[in-house]
Amino acid sequence: MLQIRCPWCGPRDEPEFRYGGEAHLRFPGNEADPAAWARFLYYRDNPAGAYRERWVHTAGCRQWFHVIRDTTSHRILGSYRLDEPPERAR
Amino acid sequence: MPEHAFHNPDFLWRNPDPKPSYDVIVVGGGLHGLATGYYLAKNHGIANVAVVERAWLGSGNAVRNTTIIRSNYLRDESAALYEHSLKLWETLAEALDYDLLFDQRGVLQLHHSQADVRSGTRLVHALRLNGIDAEWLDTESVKEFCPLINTSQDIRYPVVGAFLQRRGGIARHDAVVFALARAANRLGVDLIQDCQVTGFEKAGDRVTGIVTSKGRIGAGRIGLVGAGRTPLLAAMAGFPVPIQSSPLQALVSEIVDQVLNCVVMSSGVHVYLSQAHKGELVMGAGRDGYTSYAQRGSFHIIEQQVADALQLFPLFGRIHLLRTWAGIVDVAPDASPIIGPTPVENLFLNCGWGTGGFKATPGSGWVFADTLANGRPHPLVVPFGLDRFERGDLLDEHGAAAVAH
Amino acid sequence: MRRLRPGTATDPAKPLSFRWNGTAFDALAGDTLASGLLANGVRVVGSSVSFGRPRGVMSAGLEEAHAFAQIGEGGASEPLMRATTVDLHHGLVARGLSTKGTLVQGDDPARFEKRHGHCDVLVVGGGPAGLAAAWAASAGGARVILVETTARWGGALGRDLELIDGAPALAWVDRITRDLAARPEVTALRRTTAAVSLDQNGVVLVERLPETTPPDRIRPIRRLWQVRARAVVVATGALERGVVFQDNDRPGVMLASAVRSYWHLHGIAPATVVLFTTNDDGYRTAFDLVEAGVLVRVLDARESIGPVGEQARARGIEVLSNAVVAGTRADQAGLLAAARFQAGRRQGEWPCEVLAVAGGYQPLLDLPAQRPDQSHRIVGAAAGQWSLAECLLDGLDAGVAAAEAVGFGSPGPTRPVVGPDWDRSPGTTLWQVPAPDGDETRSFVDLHRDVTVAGLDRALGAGVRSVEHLKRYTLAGTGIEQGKSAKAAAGAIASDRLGSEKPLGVSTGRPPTEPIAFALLAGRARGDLFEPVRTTPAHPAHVAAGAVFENVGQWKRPRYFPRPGETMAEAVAREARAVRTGVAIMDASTLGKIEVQGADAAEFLDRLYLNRLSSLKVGRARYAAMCRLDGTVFDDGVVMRLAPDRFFVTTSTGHAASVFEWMEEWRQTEWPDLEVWTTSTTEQWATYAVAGPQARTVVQSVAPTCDLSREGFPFLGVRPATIAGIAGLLARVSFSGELAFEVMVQSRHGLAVWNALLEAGTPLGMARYGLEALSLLRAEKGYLIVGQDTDADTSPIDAGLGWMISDKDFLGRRSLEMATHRRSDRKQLVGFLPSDPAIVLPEGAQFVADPTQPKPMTMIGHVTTSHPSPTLGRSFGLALVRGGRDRIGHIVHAPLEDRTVAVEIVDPVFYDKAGARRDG
Amino acid sequence: MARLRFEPVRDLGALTAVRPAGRGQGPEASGARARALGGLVAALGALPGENRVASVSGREVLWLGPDEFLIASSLENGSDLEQVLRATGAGAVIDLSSNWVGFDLAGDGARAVLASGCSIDFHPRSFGVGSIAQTSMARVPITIWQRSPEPSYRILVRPSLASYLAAWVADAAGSLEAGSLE
Repeated sequence: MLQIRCPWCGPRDEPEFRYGGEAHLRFPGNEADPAAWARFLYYRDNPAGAYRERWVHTAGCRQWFHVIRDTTSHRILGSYRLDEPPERAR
Repeated sequence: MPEHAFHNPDFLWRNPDPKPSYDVIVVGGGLHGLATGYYLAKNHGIANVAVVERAWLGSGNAVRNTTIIRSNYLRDESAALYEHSLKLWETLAEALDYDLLFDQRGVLQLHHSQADVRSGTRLVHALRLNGIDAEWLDTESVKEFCPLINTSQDIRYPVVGAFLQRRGGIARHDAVVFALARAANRLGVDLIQDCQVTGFEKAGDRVTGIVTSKGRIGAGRIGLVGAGRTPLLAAMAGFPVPIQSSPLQALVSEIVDQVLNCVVMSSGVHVYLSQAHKGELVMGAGRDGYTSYAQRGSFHIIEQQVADALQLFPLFGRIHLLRTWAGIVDVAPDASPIIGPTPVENLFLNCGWGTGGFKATPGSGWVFADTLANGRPHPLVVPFGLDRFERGDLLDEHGAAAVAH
Repeated sequence: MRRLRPGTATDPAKPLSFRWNGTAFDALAGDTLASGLLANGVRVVGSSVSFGRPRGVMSAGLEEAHAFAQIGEGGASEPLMRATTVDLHHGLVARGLSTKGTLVQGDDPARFEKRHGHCDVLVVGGGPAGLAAAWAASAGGARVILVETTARWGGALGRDLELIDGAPALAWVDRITRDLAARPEVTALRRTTAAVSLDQNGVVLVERLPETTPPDRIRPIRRLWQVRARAVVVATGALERGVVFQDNDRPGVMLASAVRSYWHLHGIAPATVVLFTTNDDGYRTAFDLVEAGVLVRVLDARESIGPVGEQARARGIEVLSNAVVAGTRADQAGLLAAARFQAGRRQGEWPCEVLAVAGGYQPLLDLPAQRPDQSHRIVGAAAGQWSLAECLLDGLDAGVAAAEAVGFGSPGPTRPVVGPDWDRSPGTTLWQVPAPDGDETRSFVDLHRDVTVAGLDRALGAGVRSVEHLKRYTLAGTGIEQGKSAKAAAGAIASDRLGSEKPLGVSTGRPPTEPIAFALLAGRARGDLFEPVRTTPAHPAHVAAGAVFENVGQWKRPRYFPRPGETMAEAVAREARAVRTGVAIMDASTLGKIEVQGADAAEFLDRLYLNRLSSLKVGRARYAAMCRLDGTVFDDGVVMRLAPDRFFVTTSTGHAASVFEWMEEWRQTEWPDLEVWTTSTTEQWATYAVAGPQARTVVQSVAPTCDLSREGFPFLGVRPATIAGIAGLLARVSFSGELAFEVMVQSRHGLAVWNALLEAGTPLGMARYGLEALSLLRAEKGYLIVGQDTDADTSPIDAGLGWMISDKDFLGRRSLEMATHRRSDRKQLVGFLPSDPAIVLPEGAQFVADPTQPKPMTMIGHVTTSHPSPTLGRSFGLALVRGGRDRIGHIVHAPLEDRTVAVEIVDPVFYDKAGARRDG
Repeated sequence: MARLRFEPVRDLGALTAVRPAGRGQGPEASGARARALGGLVAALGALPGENRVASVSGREVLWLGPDEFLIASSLENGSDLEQVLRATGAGAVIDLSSNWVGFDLAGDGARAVLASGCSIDFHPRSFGVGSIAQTSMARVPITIWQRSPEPSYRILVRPSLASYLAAWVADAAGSLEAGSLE
């Protein structure tokens, strides 16, 4: 059971959140070519190590935010708001 | 011989050093990798094969699953593949000359809502027309088939019916690892443990070998069967796969008297369980939602699945949770496997079995050995290629969506 | 063994009795089941699983691999408890087991509870290091939780007579625990085991609370804690190892520390003891028991026995050096009778009641082993500190450091003076004494699983080289004591027997460190409290009306309202007829409702929905649907525009949460430039559909001031209205094709308005209708139900919703442009009519084109909705069929179990194709 | 024996959600947001900080997130307030008076009952008078804030889940009263 720091509400237990997968994806728009569209729909980074990912605090303030988490240890290196750069993670 | 230590054979395998090169290298010494090695030698006479494993044979999901075997998949493509596998299971112990404790005690899938019933009956109809055994049981028949289940209509989510596949069942996972490894070894396949792949050697777009912690090994063709670690291997080989790796937990109780006569699954109340031959209850539930390679999951998943199990089996209240574990499952966007060629010539992929890998073991090994031996997809796996994502021809096996208005 | 005196743990003023295998025994408060049995001379507790050999108590704690018991009776009967960790209470009923537990049917009255805990520092282990750590950590006011597995503080100090600050160590324990009790921010829990280590310093604790026989129904007997700490200090100590030798499983072979423990804590001692030790620490047992008048002889495995051995000799104890136990001899009952030894060239046999084995200590690390990030601070014997002084200092330092790390100061702790100190270090390493006759089939490595050295040999011979394969081949280390006594030995002995190869190590431990009862994991989530139940404001009225409910997610929704004696089919037909011919009312309050506000609300909805909603006029509603990104149908509902910048959106019940989250996701992450807000108002509103030709009359009577005329309030109109005196909303939407009004009032008035509507409808014979009738009525009109009439790969075009798609951008549009969505063989939603109008096909039945084809047959579609229709006077249904729209007018076949039914594919609208009836 | 009070709030009053204008996530996201917040302060007297409740002139203003406040006022003033707030042009204003029902939980045992179903730390060092959290208890979404040091908490829960939550708390309180609190 992870404990995640919501940038707005503070540290909360994992069941309060929903996972949103890889962060900083760009919606390619409806003009994307088939390969780019397939990439956007189905392909997500899956690194062993630090991963920038999205979570949403569904049971709390309902805000989406970013987390940097080590996928090999579940250590959380920090979380940051959508309008903050990863360097602001804490 | 202790009765519970099973009849493991006197000899399993050699522990050879790798040769400079092989006709085929199978990367991943889990169940599917071992089965691939075995069938390459047995079905195709290709014995100059190495199965390389980063840790010990079966150290991934082979020993982290709930050993349920069934072929009750909705889609024709999936049903054909899993049924092929189930048929192989039915003769596998004999073929491998090894008691796998394969036991067709029946897989009962409980339904708890009208939406559940709709998808359940649809599955029964589809399977029957596909020539696969499938029965629909009403609540009374459920009670008759498995008297231990609480079929009271007063509980929060009463059982309103069930799907039954009598040919489904369980096997002893360690025995399957041992048996496939022994059989592959006997046929001349080199099983190379403690051998981590760190890179691929290529000539242009063609793969020619692997770089490992035990040195470089050349290969004619290479099959990647890395389950949850496949994305890391594919990245080394230079192409992405649409796989997310996440924890799937299971648990086992201490050993108690035999009381449960079949495999019970419930999608409405998220749990599946069976009682192994030694007497321990083996139980699983949904996977944890996040990406992970840590082979650990979140405890609330365990708490929830046990509460779910007690709804159905009040008798289990005082049984103890003995051990929990998590495998790293590789899940594709449509929850179907990915098998076939890759953008790299002579490099083939077999992954994405997600939560369904154990039951697919012989079938997966069979079709992948054929694919590797012939350099083209086995007919059963043509729809399962990596190219389906760009086309949008997904093979959704999340189960028919089930919500009511 | 027998009790010679009360021990420090037992209270002679509190006698109790318990039953073991049907016989009553006396014991004292403070006894464990194991000490209670030993005090009564019970030497055989169970039998070995594979060989049926008798087994007794071998330890005094967690590592017990022999003495298993079934505790309690009836539904409260609990299998496979270790006698060494069960605290006795008066009336306890227990019986011996091998390694298989028994399940007993019946009501279990016991309660199990859960609790969340939070602290600055969690200290695991209440021995000297843990007490010191907790004391130092809490001195400056930090919040500390201290847990101890056993019923007593002090850990090894209870069995090892030590002096701290010149006084018996237990006095120090008293002083420290009194200090801790006086600190308000300290929670000190005994009988509490740290079982699972979670990420971010979470730890799951199992607390055992006092029990009675029979259990009472209110007071919990166990509590599962989930603690979040800012720092975790692990002071779990060390366990003594045994030594493997031939016939080392006889009742009477015990750990030396356990023998000492039973003597000091429970006053129980045997008459004769042979001590087999590899180290100085073992001699404590000899010295302490000699003082009690026990005949003790010592076999010391070391070449040189050292000063402690010499001290023993000086006290008249016979000590053999370079001596090992080569085997044991049993009496006729299989109980230990004598230890056979080999000392240099001398062989012999010493009769004894107990063979105490001191194989050296091994840190107990199964909790921190669960932590790949090594975030626990390990102290004391668990960290390999082998003297009491070091353990205390280590604990104090860790406590200070932990407190400081979380921002609390600590007064410089006074450093206790220990003396004289004992060396607990392992001495000579000896895992196994080879069987003199070479027969290793009775040299037990895992006593629980009956794994012998011969079993290990066999595995190695088979080619096994990994300790994990060794575990799986032999089962060594898989017992309920979690391999505490066996895992290390199995790895070490196997390495030894392989000779020169590298050590195999120890197989990975898996959580929990201690078995946890399922009932405790479930806690309060059983019976009526299993999962939240959601009910609508009118729920009491539905119950009173005899509704049969259906679970829809967490909601309870009426499926139908049978009259006395009516079957479901009859009730549904009656309810549906009422809608078609009279009037009926349905509770639609579970529909998801979302208010979308803001200057960019219309643009926002345009991007989400297939159809253009910016063109919707204020006071109007529109049926709308949305896709997932992959172009499949996600949800449908009605969008109402209440003001230029205000929309009221409904969703299906099942998708209420996911549609809301979907909107928020896009609003926050992709379109932060839009000024729009979404607010879930699902429970703000109670919603009732009044449908049927007489609906206007009913609604008019409760909303007399509202113009409900065809012209004044046209189809898809929305307006504020006062309904039964309550301000609300009225909408002209219809899911049945009949004239219908949707009545929305604040949910606090929901029940009153439901009753008012019913009262108004009674003169017209208004019926209540439920989900079954709704499904029938919708299907007659070809109105699909998302999730029932669509699949995970049904596009809106497949579903017949292509008309919604406007020429603007929306989510999913890109996918719909892919070639696969233009294929003509996609599964499309169509209607069907069985050739025999009396046959109602089961939902889920498959269609084939060629009914004679052998299996596997080529399936071309399946039934999604199927009903007998009282309105059509025949059976009908909806189906998803490959190339379905091209098959309209064609015959396909539904092979059922016992027959094959011919079916005509038809247009999905069966009733009132012109839509004339919705205006009444 | 732990003293514990758990009872429904008979008159929860009007609940009005306010979503201050301005785009983006943070309060500093735009000047429009700052202007909207200024308007709200003028209308309400004060706004709470993050994770706090402000009690001003008989109203409680609950912070629910970076762009959401919930205002609890007496029922008769509720619709007036809605008009006043709309008039400030501060953003979206939504009546949620029926979207929630309330319970008060108070007394010595309150924290123990909360701890048995809610993972938030209610220790006074972490959560005191004026603290608010949206979280879940017994898997039911709740909004909870502390109103007095006694301690006394007010809990908002969706009406559909209220009877389940009440039954759950009664059950937890039962074991607590029986003396399991050590």
